[in-house]
Amino acid sequence: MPYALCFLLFVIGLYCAVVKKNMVKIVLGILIMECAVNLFLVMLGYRHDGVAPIIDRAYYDPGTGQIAAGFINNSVDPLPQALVLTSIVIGLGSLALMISICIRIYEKYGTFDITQIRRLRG
Amino acid sequence: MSIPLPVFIAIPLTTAFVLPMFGAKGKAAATVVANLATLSLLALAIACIGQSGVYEVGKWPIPLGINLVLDGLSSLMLLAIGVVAAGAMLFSAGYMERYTAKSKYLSLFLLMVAGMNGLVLSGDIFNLFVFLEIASLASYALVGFGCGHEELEASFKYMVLGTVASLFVLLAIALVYGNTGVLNMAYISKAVQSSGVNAGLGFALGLFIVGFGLKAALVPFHAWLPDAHPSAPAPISAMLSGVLIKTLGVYALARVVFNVFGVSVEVGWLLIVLGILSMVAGAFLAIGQWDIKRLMAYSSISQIGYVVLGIGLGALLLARGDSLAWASLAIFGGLFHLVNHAVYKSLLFLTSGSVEMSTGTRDLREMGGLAAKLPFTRTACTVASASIVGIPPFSGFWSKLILIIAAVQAHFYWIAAVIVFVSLCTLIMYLKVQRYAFLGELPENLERIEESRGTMRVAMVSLACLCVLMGSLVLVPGLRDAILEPAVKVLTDGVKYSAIAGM
Amino acid sequence: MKGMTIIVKTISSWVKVLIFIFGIYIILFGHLTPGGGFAGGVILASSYVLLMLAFGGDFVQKDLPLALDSKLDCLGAIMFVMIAILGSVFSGAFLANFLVDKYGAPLELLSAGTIPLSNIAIGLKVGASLFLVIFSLSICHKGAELDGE
Amino acid sequence: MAVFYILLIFIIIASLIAVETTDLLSAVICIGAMGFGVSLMFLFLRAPDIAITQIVVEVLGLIILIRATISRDLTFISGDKEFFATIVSVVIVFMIFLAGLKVFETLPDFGTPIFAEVPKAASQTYIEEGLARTGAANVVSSVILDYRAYDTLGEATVLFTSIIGATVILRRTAKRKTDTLQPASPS
Repeated sequence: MPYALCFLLFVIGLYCAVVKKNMVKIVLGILIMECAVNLFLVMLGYRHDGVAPIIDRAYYDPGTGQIAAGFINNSVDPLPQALVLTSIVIGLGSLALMISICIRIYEKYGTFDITQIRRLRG
Repeated sequence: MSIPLPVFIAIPLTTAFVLPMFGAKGKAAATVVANLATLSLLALAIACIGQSGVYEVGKWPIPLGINLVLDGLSSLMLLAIGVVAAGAMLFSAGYMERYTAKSKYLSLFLLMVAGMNGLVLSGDIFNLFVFLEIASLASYALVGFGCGHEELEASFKYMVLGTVASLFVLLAIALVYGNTGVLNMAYISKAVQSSGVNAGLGFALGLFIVGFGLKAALVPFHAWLPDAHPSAPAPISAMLSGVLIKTLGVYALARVVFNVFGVSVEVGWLLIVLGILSMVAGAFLAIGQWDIKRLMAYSSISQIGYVVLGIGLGALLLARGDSLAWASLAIFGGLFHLVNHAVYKSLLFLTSGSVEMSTGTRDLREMGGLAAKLPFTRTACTVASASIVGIPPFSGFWSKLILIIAAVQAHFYWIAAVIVFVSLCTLIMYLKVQRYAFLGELPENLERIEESRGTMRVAMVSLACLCVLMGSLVLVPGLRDAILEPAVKVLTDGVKYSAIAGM
Repeated sequence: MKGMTIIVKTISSWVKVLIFIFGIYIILFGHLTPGGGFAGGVILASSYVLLMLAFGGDFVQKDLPLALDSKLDCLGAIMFVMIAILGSVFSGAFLANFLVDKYGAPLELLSAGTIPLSNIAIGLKVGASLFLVIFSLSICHKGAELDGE
Repeated sequence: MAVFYILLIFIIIASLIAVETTDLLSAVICIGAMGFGVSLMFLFLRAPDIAITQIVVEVLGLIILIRATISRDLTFISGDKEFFATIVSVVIVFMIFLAGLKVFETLPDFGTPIFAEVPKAASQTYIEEGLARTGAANVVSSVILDYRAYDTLGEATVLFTSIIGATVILRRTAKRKTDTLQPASPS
């Protein structure tokens, strides 16, 4: 069920990116889609009553170098978190580039409305 | 294996990171360094022919770490990228003098090359996504490099569709991870074989096809290409049409469909339908164009259709369990057409850049009689046109012939008919280019134009020579066995790819 | 871009130092606690963004010129690639952690081989590049010449 | 569990307002609210690394977005594209949603991660051996900077690419005017 809500968020973003005619709205739609995918990836790794994948002194015995079983059996999945970290950065990069293009288009055309920006025929 | 594979990424990345520091004063030095980088990549790609191997990054065994896989298909793509990148980079040395911020241009160019090289070598599905994003972001910025009205608009359109495609791919990767718990492609392949393609994986496969189809500009998803490719500077158009849509689209699609999920009849038919739609629609739309680069961009859609058609036909035959020989012939035709198209379409875009630089216009109606003024450009353009149309003995003839033979042998006579028909349309559109640009009356305002010279001429002439020689890839058995056959074998072997994962 | 009132300026010049130190902390302890090079780099960038909003662009230009910023950006990226290449020189594989077990014990600040070094490189790169883009966006409408050629 | 539903519904409402409001600045602020909701969600999902990153990225992203929308006179733009195109798009999007709903039955239930079911999963190895093999107590850190450092190299490159791209797009003069030796045709 949480997955379905997350997918709903993705679809809302897709709707916004496809239907809206304001350039900033399109960018916002893409941002929503990105957030939905990131959320979905992290949710895949969640474990009920899990612990964060960070070993602190409570779980680590410096003498033997052993990690407590309470950590090994309860930690959430670290791999999707690493992927999401990468994908957040990619999202920020593409946001910066997209907004730069938007601002330059606004300078040239004086509008954010893509229906009025029609020099090229599709 | 003699060559450490990360070199293909490390060389362009290091060069790209250093280049912006050169600034305005070191422009000449930056150009030389960038050309050296692409030439060394080409040399390395040639050295990799016939080799295969797996490289584990950071000494972590898979599936803990990421591996780089060099097989026949990867080395074929590396070779295509190397050739086109070297040619386009040589051409940009002269052509890009018209623009400012040249060192940043060179840096972006190399980043795009690094992204494509990383993509074809990657053995990990998320890593493939990361490199796909590098190449895509660099290409968005390069399409808008001129900062004019059309450039920015095309860039925005391209960027929105491209980002949506990337997010589809990312969602598909998440679904695959959720179903199998691994990210390495060989391990995914193994898991898919044991569990079968369930609803989740099927949906992921659909998302992959839509995402990579958007990047390859197959016909229902082609809206961005006719704007983006003409708007970019000519060497970038050559890169985009020549290799980018093939690497990001066709290569990734083929890898996922054949090697990870395994072929099925439905996917085979889907690819055939997409391919034929692209071929026909692209050809019809191209004939009506008067902008020379726009015409070539539509023709790219049509030509990418041939490649996808060949690969789809192969997938269909493989999935049905028909004769392996005909399946591999169809795939052979598709891949050979891919390489051919990389060479002659990039040459065509370079010649269009040369024409545009000399005449200052891209409209065919304002040109005419350029054959006397631009002899080198004219010769190169004629060679490339003859190749793309498929006049024997030029290379395009052989790849189309192979596709037709494969279609006939598989008893799809209508497909063979469509291929011949689209070839005729191609003939019409390139006759139109020859007639209006190079023959006829020279308009008065073009009396004083000059031929491009220096590195631009070298780039065009060397690519034209290569275009003539391309036929030997299929006619000389030694070359065929070294370059194309291993690539075909990678695809026909299908999910045997998972052997990389060990037992 | 003009600056804000004297109160804002005074407070933000103090807060800026705190944010900057916090960013460095996040970067250096990235291998032990939540955070890391990327988050820390963004925090470093935001400290300069705060300065820019409070004092105006010209003031920040003196403190951190765009040319230097863009060089820092390249430098961070080159550092990371160098760490990767050194891995293949010393340990035989691209991006190998060639310093692991060479110093420090687990859970100490000086430990984990190349991971803290990579964190520093990424932090430098991210901080410089994000500040660069925000600054470029903010001076764009004034018709100012960017760091082109 | 309840907290996840509350947060998800909050996020969805915020995104719906952002999509449908006619004022660009409010839309951007709603996106900010959504981002902070997502960040809280990450925190409850036991992912503090990502929560920190998301929150700082959200702040910078908001600054960038507000830079784009503020002091633009034309912020009130409402309405969609042509009616027919809108209906077609909505139907397609809705069908994708319905198709997607079936898909989630194939995933393991929420709260039971896939790596617990797969034998010898990479994630289990990271948790057990990450500290000993890489020396980093933060397992996520050991994954992104050691096991999968190649991804991070790519990620840094993506950022570098987009920043170079943004400065290229934002530069004042793009084309030189000196070398136009041909008579420009009236276009």
